[in-house]
Amino acid sequence: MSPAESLKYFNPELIMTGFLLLIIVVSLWKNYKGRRLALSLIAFAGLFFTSFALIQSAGENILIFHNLYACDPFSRFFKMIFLLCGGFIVLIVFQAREIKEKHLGEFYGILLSLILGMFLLVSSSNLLMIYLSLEFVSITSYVLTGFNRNDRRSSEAALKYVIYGGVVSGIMLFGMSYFYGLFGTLEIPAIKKGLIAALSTPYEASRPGSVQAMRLTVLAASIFVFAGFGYKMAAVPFHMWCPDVYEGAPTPFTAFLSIAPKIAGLAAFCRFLLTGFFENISNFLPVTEIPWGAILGILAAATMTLGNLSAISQNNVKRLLAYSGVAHCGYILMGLSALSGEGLFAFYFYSVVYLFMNLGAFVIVIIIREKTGQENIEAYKGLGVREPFIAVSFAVFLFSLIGIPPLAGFIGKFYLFAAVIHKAQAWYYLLAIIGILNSVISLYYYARIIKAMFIEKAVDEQPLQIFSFQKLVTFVLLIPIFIFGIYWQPLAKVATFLF
Amino acid sequence: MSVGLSHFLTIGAVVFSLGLFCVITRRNAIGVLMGVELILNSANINFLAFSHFSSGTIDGHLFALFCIVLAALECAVALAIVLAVFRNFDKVIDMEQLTTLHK
Amino acid sequence: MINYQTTTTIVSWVVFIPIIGVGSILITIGLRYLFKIDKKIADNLSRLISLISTLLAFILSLKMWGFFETGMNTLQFVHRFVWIENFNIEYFLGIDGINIALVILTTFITLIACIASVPWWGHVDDRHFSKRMTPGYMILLLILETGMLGTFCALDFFLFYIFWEIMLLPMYFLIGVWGGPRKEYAAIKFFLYTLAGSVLMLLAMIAIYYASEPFILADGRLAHHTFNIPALTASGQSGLFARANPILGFAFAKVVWIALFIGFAIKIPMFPFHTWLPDAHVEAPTPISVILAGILLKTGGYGILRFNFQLLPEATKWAAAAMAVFGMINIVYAAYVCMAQSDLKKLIAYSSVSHMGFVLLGYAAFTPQAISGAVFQMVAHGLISPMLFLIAGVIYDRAHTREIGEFGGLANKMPEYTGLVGLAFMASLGLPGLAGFIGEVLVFLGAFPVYKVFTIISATSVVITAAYYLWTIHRMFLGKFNEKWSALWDVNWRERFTLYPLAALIIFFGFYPMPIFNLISNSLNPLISVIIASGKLP
Amino acid sequence: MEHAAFQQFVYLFWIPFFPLLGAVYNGLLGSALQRRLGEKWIHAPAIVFPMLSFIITIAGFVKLTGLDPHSRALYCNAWSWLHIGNLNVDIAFWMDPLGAVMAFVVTFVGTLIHIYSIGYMRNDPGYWRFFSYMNLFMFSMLILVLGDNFLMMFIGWEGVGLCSYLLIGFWYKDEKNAVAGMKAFIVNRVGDFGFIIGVFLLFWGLGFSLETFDSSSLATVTSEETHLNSSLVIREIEESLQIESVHEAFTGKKIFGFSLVTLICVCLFVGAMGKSAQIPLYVWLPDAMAGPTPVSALIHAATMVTAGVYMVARLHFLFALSPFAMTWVALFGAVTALYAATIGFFQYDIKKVLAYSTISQLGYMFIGVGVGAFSTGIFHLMTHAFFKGCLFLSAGSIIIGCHHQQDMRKMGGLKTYMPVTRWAYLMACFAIAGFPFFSGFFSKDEILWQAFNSKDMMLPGGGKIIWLLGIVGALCTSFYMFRSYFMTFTGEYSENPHHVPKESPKQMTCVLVILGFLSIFSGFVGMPHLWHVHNLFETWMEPVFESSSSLIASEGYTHTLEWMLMGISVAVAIIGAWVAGWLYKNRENPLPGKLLASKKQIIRIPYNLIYNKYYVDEIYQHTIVWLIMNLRLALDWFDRKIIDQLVDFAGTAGRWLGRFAGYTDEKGVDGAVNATSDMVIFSGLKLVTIQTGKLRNYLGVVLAGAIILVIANYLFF
Repeated sequence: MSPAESLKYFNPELIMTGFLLLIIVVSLWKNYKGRRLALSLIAFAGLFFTSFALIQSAGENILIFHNLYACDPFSRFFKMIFLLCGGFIVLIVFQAREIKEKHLGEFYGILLSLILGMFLLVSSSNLLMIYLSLEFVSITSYVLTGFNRNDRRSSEAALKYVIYGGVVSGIMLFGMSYFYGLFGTLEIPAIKKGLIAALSTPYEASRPGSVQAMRLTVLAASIFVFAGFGYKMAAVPFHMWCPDVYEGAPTPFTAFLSIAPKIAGLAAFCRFLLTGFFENISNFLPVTEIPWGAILGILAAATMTLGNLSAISQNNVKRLLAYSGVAHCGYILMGLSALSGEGLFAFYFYSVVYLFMNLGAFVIVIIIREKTGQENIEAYKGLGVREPFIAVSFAVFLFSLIGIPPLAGFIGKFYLFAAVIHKAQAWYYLLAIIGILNSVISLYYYARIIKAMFIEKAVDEQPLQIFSFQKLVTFVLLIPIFIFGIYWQPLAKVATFLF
Repeated sequence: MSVGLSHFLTIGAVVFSLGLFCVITRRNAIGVLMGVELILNSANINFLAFSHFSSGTIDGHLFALFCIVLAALECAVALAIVLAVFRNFDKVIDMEQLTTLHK
Repeated sequence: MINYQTTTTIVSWVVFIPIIGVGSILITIGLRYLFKIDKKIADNLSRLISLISTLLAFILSLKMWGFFETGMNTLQFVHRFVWIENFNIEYFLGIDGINIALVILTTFITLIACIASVPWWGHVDDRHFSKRMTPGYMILLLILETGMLGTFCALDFFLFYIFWEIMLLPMYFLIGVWGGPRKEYAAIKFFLYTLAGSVLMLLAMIAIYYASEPFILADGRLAHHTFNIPALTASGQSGLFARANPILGFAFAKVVWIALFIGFAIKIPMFPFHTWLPDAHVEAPTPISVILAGILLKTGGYGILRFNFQLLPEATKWAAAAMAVFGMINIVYAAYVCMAQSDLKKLIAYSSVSHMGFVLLGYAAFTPQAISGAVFQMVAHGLISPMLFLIAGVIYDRAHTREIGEFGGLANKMPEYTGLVGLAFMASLGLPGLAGFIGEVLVFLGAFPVYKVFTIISATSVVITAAYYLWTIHRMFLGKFNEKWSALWDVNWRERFTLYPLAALIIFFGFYPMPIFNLISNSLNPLISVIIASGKLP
Repeated sequence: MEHAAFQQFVYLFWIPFFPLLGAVYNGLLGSALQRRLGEKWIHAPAIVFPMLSFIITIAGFVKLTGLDPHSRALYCNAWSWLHIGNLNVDIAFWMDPLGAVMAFVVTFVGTLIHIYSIGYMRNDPGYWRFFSYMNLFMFSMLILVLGDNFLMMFIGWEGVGLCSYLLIGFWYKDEKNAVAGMKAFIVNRVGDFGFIIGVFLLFWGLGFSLETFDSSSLATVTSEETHLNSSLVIREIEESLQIESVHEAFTGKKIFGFSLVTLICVCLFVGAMGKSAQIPLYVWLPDAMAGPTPVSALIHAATMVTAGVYMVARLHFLFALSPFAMTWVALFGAVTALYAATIGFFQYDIKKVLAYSTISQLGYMFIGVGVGAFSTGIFHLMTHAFFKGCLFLSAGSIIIGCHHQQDMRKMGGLKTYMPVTRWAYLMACFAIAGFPFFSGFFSKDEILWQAFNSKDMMLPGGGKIIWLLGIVGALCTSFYMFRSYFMTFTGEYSENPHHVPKESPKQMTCVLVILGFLSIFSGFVGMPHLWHVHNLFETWMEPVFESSSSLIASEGYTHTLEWMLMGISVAVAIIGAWVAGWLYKNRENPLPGKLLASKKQIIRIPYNLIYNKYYVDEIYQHTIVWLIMNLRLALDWFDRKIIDQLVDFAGTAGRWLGRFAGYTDEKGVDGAVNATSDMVIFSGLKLVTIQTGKLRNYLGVVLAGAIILVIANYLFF
């Protein structure tokens, strides 16, 4: 489809860019009274109108810009998630003192561009497009990580993030080059045809020794490309940057970083995997004999276990939530390793639930960090007495992260386990057992915070003055945890709509 | 014998591993950035080689062009951050000492 | 297979009245902040609300008992509609012979616990648990009651699992926040043990779901798989799970049976998993250990009946001997450990472990007497152990210590209390004419022909139980009066309101247990006949 | 099973429930009444209720005599108790001649003792508690005696155990009494363990073959067939055993290598041993004397201890089926009789003497029922209730008279101060020793004759050994009884002269007179056939035991031999009395003092042995009790250290490894959870250390991870 006609399918992204520029312009006017409110309103409006445009374009399923960019329900679902997450972050940042008044404009501008980058990443079906959007997302997140210019930890985190991201995207690029070399094209569907041709019998007969070489290069190239996605979703071998960056970056951004880019990485990898290596999205017949199920399974087990084990001995709540994020990425990978319809459905469902749980937890961490200035568990001692509402909602978010039934976290985990057990192979049962052991281990370190809040005595008893708006945001985040825990049929219907 | 695809690929691989080696061993932040640039350029070599030899399309060239732009972009951002680190850690950009965030 | 449709919604009312109570307590908290009501009034208000809601639930359950036709063996008071079509999950509550007795026991014991956690009548100092954060305490208590009632009434496996875990949270906080000195350790240990068990059950549930046959949901849609327990029971009894493909190389039915059994055995508690019970009891406040011993242990026993026995008859038959062995170990081992305890509450906790061992032994021998005896033992123990813990609570509120050795000759200072303790201890050691004896003798009678040696060894526990109870009475109540306790006062009205109803019921069911047997026997007997008739596992 | 055949007698229900009303009345209102209105309000109802049930028993007696012998029974079904599967048990009462006699003994002696205890327990603070427990005891004993099935009998069985515990430990302020009460209950409980196993064996043994029983065999048997024979109602078992087929099948069955019938009877007899204080389980009775004397009289002499004899008599049809069981019972009875009698020699506490004499007399009753003379055994039980009751009550009045003095050495010459007690005591001594024409003579002599005459004993020489043991026992009995008489009543009262012992008040002495009268003349009811006189008691009990009479065989010796044996037993009684008189009358004879002081081993060893009651208590203490006490400590340690720590063992290993790896303990692990998660915590600690903060390591991990993935995939797939 030629770029001219395909522009009209592209308008959510266009609206987003429009608002992006508007914010930058508005941020030029300094020091008038309602500046913070105005900027936040514009940012929120931008997100709102984009989502409005997105809903308008429901139902389309076409490749635009010479099948460089896919406008399909899959990408729309995740775009909606990014908008939702962005919206909440804007609400949080509106009153977070961590982001100072005068830099607010830049923060919103870069944040919106980050969301735009993720829009592109999720719906790109061309290797070049993937690389460009991945770089777009990474660079904007380097900048946001180092946003507090005069904070040592923030700049150190940014430095590590830059170099780590650079190397890993370099590796990914290297892998892509081989894919291009082998199949001479950048579109993923075309690569699939090349794969079928390369690894099917007639081709082998003509050049005997080459099948082994071909399999090795394809394998190496796909693992290198996976490195790029793995780094974004913080899967095990590529997760080392995660704790340092989460601790260093400003907390509102850490909240965003722990949700949206992770889900974007997973979604992009899903698209790359399913369109590149499988017949079609419904019957999951593998094109090559690369055992993606086993690879993902091993990665999932490693990610879960390492994430949970490392989180146990953490005292800094942000680092603890970082490792818990790694662990949750492991759970999602477990779902994906099932490589079945239920697996994908579980991924979509869990990403929405994970959004609300993690956001809720980070909102509380931000509030406590602002009021007490500390991030370790001692700051939470006796919170149950000082601020019952905050303590109870934090407990609800943590119990949902553990996966205790009346809350949404359990339903998400239930779908993941259902997908794995439905495969009914010995190997997958083992993975399920590792999964449940991990959720028991996760109980321990989440319960340490809950124990500190409710059971231990507070240092000083007087309540913290928390803005009612922040309490409102917490309450708004609490509602979906309960609703999706009790009656999650609408969300299930939205998620099934996809495939 | 003339210079074929395999020669370019080997050069690409060599540059890639040199880049990796440079990133891992260098103590100075700027040196590490150089390593990163090397890795990105090795991918460019591959793209150009493949574009010229195996598939006749110009996608490879296109990709290389974009990579160069992005490498520059990344370099700019990275240097800005190194500058911030330089200012915050009172003139230290030695990677070994930047370990305030650990465990 | 009858496709049950909703008949009445009384069961939903019974299950969710406590939640209405929780709502109204939240409103009072809201009002307290708005209108600055003084703390004491707000606390009393929340106590009143929880008393009313538990009383209402109890009255409704009695009404249910009234309308329950003992003759038929089908589900009654069914309330069913499709909850989540996406995963064929239904909201399905129903009452039949197995859970009617336990539902009524739950509402009654929660009412007793509610009365016991109200500090009226009798001087209670401010550090006492019933004075701290009362609205929170009452909310958690009511949520706990809903969890328990839901667990007993749920007939959809998923709904059962959700209620099963809802019980977990309030209990963790109740022990953790209002508990004794080592409350954190006891609370987290309880949470870890039970969660480990229930996640194991989660996997078994999903495996059963995917092995189940297609079934028509409440709204007429055909579902490929189902969580509906009556449907699963029918397919289980037709040998579906025995034929299902093996898990990790072992027979499907065996692996699933063991997974479910471990989940329930932790709650019973069975021998190797029982170490959480003494800690939880010692640290929990009195009304909470009343509920913990009175009802929470029965959810394990009920679960085995409803899931292991009904869904997997062949595997039950295969594992019967193992169940009998563990039952016997529970009985004899816990009896001996009881003798070595110096803390009164720990002694009662271990005696609960010993008495729940009877339930396991009763289950293992598939004779009508054994299984009716086991279910009756659960009901009788559900009456006796709350009385025992209330007694421990009475002495702890006065002397702030539970060391048996420190007391002596209390009989002349607190005669009425000694009488009640005597009655409770005699009931617990199985004196004929009291409820404890009926359960014990029926389990022994039923299990004797099938497991002769195990029953005889378990019967020796009769002597050991008598020994440690009498020795406790001797050390605490008889002999020279220990002047240190001259300030103790006898039983006050709050304690009387909780102890006398229990004592009356224990005596009544000791002499006339037929009302309970009429309820339970005609749905247990077909259950056993199916298990006996089931074939061999591969 | 149609009940119409038996005479419906609704008032049977009220015999046990009147005392229960009394117990509840005193139990709830007693303490208030005693404080406000005085003791009259307590003992009045406490006596009226047992008297009412006595009157109903007499009415039952009269009704029974009216019925023809073969269906002479009254039945009353109160309500259905347990109906599950093939177990059908009701709260039902059944009075046949045996039940009537037992009910008569219990109610009559019980009422008398209640009247007696008004005087004995006057202005005791626990007055109301005493009468409430006594009434509760009457209720449990009547349930035991009149219950028509085993579970009812078991309610009574444990009920009387409970009441004996409460009454022995009545004066609980004194540590010794409390321990005695606890000991009684636990030893009874051991007996009950045997009883309950016997009941299970019987219940299942009747309907099914226990060897091959498994859960399915219950389902295969059709319902009405099992209903026929496996039941707990005693008379139904008796009827079903009359049927030839069931009889053959039942006697043929085997279990654990023994014949089923024998095992049932032995287990049931273990229960009897516990309750009636026979050889291994008698240790609690002497300590039970710590209770007030009316308690010892009622419970530990007249009624409760005889429950074992009643049970064996009630199950005569079972015991008759197995000669081994009969021999077992008779032998235990005989050995206990002799053994307890010897201990009586050197006891100085008057109540201990009577306690050992009770054990010995119970031995005689078991000889009676053991050799098959069931009615004679019951007859001795009745007469024993009278004269032993009289002995204990007179001992009580002595104790009251001498101001709570129980040691016989400190008494003497009481015959002048307490004439009525003395004559009652003397008459009872004559009766128990077996002087002719006294009640003891008729019942004990008849037992010895039946023992001598019985053929079923599997001992060499049949019943002769039993008879011999019995005769020697009789000698010792008469010796220690008269020794106690002479030591207390003859000689002069040497104790502190200023308060002289005085006769007990009227209520106590009139009871003594009644019992003394009965211990003399109650024998005439059951005179031996030898004298060609109509034996009333025999004919009255005959219909009850007729079903087993065919199985009991007797030698059929001539009358002359019977006369000779009667002569021997009279001679033995007289010799015993004379020797006692010679040694202990008026304390003139120095011989007993010299014997005590002598150092010679041949006297010292037997004396110490008998005086310390053959060290049986100490043996039990050092074997069974020591074993249980140490086992409980071992298991508790096991539970705390192994099971709990097993879960935590990983934790301790984790901490140890942490220390070993130079990682100080308190920094990371806060030890809140000792579950396996401690090991998990430790591994968490180790994993986190690779997060060194140096970027170099991070990228190293990336590279390593990528390479491992590629190689693993290539190799394995």
